[in-house]
Amino acid sequence: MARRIRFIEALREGMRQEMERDPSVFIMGEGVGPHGSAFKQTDGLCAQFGEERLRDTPISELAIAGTAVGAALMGMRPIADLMWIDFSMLAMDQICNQAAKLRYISNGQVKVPLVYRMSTGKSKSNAAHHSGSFYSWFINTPGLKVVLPSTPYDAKGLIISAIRDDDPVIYLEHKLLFNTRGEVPEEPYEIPIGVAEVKREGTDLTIVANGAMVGFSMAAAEVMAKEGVSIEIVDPRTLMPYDGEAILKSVRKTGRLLVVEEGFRFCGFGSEIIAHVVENAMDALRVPPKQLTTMHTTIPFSPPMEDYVFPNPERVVDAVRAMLSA
Amino acid sequence: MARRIRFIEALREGMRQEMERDPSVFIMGEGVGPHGSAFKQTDGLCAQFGEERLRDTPISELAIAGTAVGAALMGMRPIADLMWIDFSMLAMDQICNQAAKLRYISNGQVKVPLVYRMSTGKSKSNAAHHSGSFYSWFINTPGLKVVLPSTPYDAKGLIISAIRDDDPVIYLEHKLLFNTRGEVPEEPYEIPIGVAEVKREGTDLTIVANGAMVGFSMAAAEVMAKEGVSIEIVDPRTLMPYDGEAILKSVRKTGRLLVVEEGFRFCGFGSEIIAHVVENAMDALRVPPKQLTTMHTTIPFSPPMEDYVFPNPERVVDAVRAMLSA
Amino acid sequence: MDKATKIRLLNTMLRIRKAELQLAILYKNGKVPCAAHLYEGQEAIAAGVCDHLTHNDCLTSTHRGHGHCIAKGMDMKEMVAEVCARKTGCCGGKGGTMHLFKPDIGVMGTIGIVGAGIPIAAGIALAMKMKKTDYVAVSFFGDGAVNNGAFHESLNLASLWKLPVIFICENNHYATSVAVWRSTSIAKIGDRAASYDMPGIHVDGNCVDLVYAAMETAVKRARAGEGPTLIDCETYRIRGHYEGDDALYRKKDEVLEARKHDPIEYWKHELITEGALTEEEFDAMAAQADAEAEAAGEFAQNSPFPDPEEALMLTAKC
Amino acid sequence: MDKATKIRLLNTMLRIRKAELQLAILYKNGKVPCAAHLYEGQEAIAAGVCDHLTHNDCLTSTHRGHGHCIAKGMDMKEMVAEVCARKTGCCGGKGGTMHLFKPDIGVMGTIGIVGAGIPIAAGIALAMKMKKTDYVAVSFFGDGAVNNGAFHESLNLASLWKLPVIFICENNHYATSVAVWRSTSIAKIGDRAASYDMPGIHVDGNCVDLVYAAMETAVKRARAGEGPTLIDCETYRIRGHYEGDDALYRKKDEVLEARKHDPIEYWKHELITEGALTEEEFDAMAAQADAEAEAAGEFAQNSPFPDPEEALMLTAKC
Ligand SMILES: Cc1ncc(C[n+]2csc(CCOP(=O)(O)OP(=O)(O)O)c2C)c(N)n1
Ligand SMILES: Cc1ncc(C[n+]2csc(CCOP(=O)(O)OP(=O)(O)O)c2C)c(N)n1
Ligand SMILES: [Mg+2]
Ligand SMILES: [Mg+2]
Repeated sequence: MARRIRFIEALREGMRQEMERDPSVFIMGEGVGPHGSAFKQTDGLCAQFGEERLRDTPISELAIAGTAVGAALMGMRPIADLMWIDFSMLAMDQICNQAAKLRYISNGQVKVPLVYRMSTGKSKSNAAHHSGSFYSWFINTPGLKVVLPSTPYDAKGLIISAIRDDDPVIYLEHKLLFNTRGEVPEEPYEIPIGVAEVKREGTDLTIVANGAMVGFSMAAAEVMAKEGVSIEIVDPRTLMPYDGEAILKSVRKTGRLLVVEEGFRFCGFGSEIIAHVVENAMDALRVPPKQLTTMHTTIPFSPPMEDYVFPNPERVVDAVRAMLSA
Repeated sequence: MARRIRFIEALREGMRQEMERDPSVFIMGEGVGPHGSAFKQTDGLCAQFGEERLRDTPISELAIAGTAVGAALMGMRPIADLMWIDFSMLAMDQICNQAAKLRYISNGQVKVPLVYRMSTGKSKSNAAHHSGSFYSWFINTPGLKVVLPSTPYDAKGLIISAIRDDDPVIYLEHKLLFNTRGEVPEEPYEIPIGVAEVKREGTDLTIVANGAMVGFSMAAAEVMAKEGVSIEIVDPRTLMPYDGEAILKSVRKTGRLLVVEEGFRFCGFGSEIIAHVVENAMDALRVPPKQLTTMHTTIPFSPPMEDYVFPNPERVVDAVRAMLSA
Repeated sequence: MDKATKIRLLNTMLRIRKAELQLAILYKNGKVPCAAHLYEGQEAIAAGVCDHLTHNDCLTSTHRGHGHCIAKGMDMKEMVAEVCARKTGCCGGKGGTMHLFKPDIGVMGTIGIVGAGIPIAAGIALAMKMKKTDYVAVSFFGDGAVNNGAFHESLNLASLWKLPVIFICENNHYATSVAVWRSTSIAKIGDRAASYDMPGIHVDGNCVDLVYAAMETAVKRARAGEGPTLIDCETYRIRGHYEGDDALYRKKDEVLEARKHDPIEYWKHELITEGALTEEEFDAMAAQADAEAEAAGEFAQNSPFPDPEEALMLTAKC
Repeated sequence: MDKATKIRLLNTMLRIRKAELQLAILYKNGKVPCAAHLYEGQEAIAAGVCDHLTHNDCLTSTHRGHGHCIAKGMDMKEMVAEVCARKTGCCGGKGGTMHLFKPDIGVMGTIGIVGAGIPIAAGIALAMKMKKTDYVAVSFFGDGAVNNGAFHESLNLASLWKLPVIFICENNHYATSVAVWRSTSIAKIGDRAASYDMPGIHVDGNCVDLVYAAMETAVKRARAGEGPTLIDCETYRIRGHYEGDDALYRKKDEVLEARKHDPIEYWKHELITEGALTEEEFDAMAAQADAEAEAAGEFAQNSPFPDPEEALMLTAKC
């Protein structure tokens, strides 16, 4: 009878097991130490590994990201917690100009095995500076890998793979998922970076969804199932490099594509997936592909407005209905 | 008989005329003063307007961008020169978290009328840290407008519109275009933000190209014309908000879409335009749309490798041929 | 300092205190949709600094900015309503607790990104200077911000350009769970002013008279075109980082000790001993501030929420 | 300092000088595909600093990093070939003049973004410390970098964590066209160390013996686990910012005056007066350095360019 734990516990267990296995793994960030991080992601780890390997830092995002690069160049495997993805804007140079590029520039003489962890997405009235989902910027940057788990199982497998990867990996943690529960094996395991998972099989329409949008889409699929509509849900899990084949395979089967994601629309992940599919399998599409994203606006604070601008299960249902009646 | 001047002279004239017209306009950045900027964009302006309005700054990109925000909140109209787009990574928080959002957050009580100028794209072996084209990040950010002129005429009209706009505008200057010549009226004029221009009329295939890619595409169109192929070239000029209607109109006429742009492919402008077209006019497409972008790699230094990874006229021709024989 | 000023400072502190306690209750009752960062115990800084400012002078502030807004003259109703996400809030519910604006009285924004308000304040001061006014800009920030690049770049630029800006560091000894000694390599933050050839003043931030005096010097300097000043105000964060933060990372006695140095108690005692105030007068002022805060809470709760569609106003259409 | 060291320092300076002059010629002859930032006149800093380092110690550097690489032990051929974009360069032509790497001798990168090497050096030092070695990291940067947030955040963190890193500021009085007094609010950059409770040493960067002595103290401190040091080396940028920069933004006499304080001439004169060197020996050393530089130029020009397809090696496939 398999164990069910919370997403945050699975993430923590993955980090703990890697730190036990490999002394070069350490964690740095604002409050990751005795306090156990903003969302308690590292709760208890400082007690086990000490402050040398759970390093509280000043509010110096650029130096946090850059120090991680330097340590990685020397064979350490830092995990730098940048808290909210929003704060990574202060560290973009070290993430996208340095970490992403040094292995290439040096002609492979160095590698940069590090993980940048960031919480992403909607929460409760986090407002304009704490609700970001702009991971498309990282997807756009050669040299970076980007993962976004949607289940506790994926959270553990992907953090372990990210830590073991020799390139910099952006590990995104969706705030709405921290307390969701699921089956998670006790032992360490990897989920290969770049491999999608079909979270639900179906025949009439393919939804490509990531992070918290997977759950929204599953809920929508339930609703549609009652109406006899069979939806397939593909969760890329890795956003870069994404599993283009798995997506094409599903679309070739269903003939319909809806992308549900929380980033903004313009130059976002939704547009990318749609472009990938039409460039490679346009003839498989029976109706024009669609995307459901967060509306193109700064995120408002007040709940009625905040709820209005983000995707939700009802909107997914509406989008599916519109495509089927097209 | 109309006057022909260089792109950089047109840009400079636009800034000069706005500074003459409006005392609230000023320019700040590294070396914009007596030296006249890295590419001589402000040559002579300091002599005319003085160091109070052409402010040399320290190498403090974050403070440059943030100081511009503060000045704009008070009704000034700063033009902040961030030199290479690559350096804007150090200023992302002020550009994308502050400048882009304050008007919205404040519920319209403040506006942020400023221009961030950045040089972009390939030059001669500028290598990994001076060859960026990641304007898709700005396109992805609600609250920002993004323009990229391809001719001296557009350079002058767009800088004037950008300065007069009440929202923050990212004004991109392609390094390969600075010395290109074209007809430019003496008097000030605006080019409306958000309006594309058909740079060449055609019937068989639509190329959406921006910046230096417009010239490459024009050259390719000449070659194809000799083979009896008629290519239409649409230059969005404004990348955000882009002129979706103009693009659809052209594609509905030609039935074929090729996007040629210098950013990277994943979550880039090419994917965005393709998604826009298939979501709104898939049935108009006779063959799958394609995009030609810079290859997904850190930019190498050595000319043979550098030339290999960027788009060029020959590649445009190859892409067009491939689509026509599809 | 004349008597009227002394009383006004006390009143400002009381009004901030009562507003924050009102928000604590509203939070408990689920009327505040997200964790709020309250200012209790730091009131002397907002009061002592803002008393020198007119509506033409501007400030930028932080995630812990309610007190600064009130001290600068924001209607308590508008502030509380915004924190409660109502249409009647100073930003119509778009901003929220970390994003308060009221430009016509010089509140140019409380900002959710640590340090981000500092260069913006420098830019405001640049505009004031270029427009040849004698207005000043003030940037409030915490001890956590002084290790961020924004602090360094802005102070250098402000000093270089002799901008009329005053940098107010509120060292309340914590940045979330991180004690200041864990994050800051220097004992006295004010000493960092020397790196910019700028005056640095260190004061007990719980003594409003000392804050007031330091600010007086700094404002005079700024208005005279002599440039910026860094004022390092030492205080203590009485509450958790945000409402709901158990703050187990620090000792109870540390907090109890700090509570003994309450800025309102200090000033009340000063004024009573020198005969500028009676217990009765104090109680009356406190009661009035209480009533104002209650009314603000009522106002907020009776205000409508914004319509969902308002979210798309002001957004560049594409 | 023993005689061997004195001679070695001179030789290192000469080799750097000759390599740079060789590159100036190659640039004129169109063999360097982009503007290069040459190090002429600052050789004493690279020589005096790196003489204290072994291959286990690491450095990060800047767009003006050729000299640092040579001083750290990089083969001149590999450096010149990289700047000339050849397959035989230290980065196979991928990096170029602003991106030189040779990790096995501790060259962890010259970096094109001003200031970006500073936190990376701090991170290298963190790894050295966590691995319980007594190795040190060195970060070279210019006066232009000291007003960037990366400088501030990194020095604070390095001091806080007592990291074995030495920060070498080369104040050559210009950042592109911007004179240091136009960009930096403090006269002596070394004084900024005080903001981080860190020793700051100011030396004449054109006197290799003084740089050497300052570095000796700093390295000892770092290896002993006592933490970082900031060494402020005052020098002058003899050439334009890059080859081809007419540098009209400064007075001719200023440059002529600076040329009088040539670091090689200074050291040569010192050694000759104290009898550690003869004119003949100097000329022989200079000739040998010349020959090495010529050979490096030959090697580069006779080396093949990389194949275009090599551009896609090492790139995550999608
Ligand atoms: C750039 C950035 N990094 C991290 C955070 C998360 N955060 C919010 S408040 C805070 C602590 C701020 O401490 P301090 O500046 O001392 O202000 P205080 O909370 O003590 O008033 C942190 C780390 C943020 N908002 N912005
Ligand atoms: C972050 C950043 N901003 C601007 C530039 C453009 N730039 C290249 S070198 C340079 C001047 C650097 O001056 P300094 O640090 O003193 O070094 P020096 O050239 O004098 O050796 C500038 C502004 C850059 N490369 N990186
Ligand atoms: Mg604090
Ligand atoms: Mg310099």
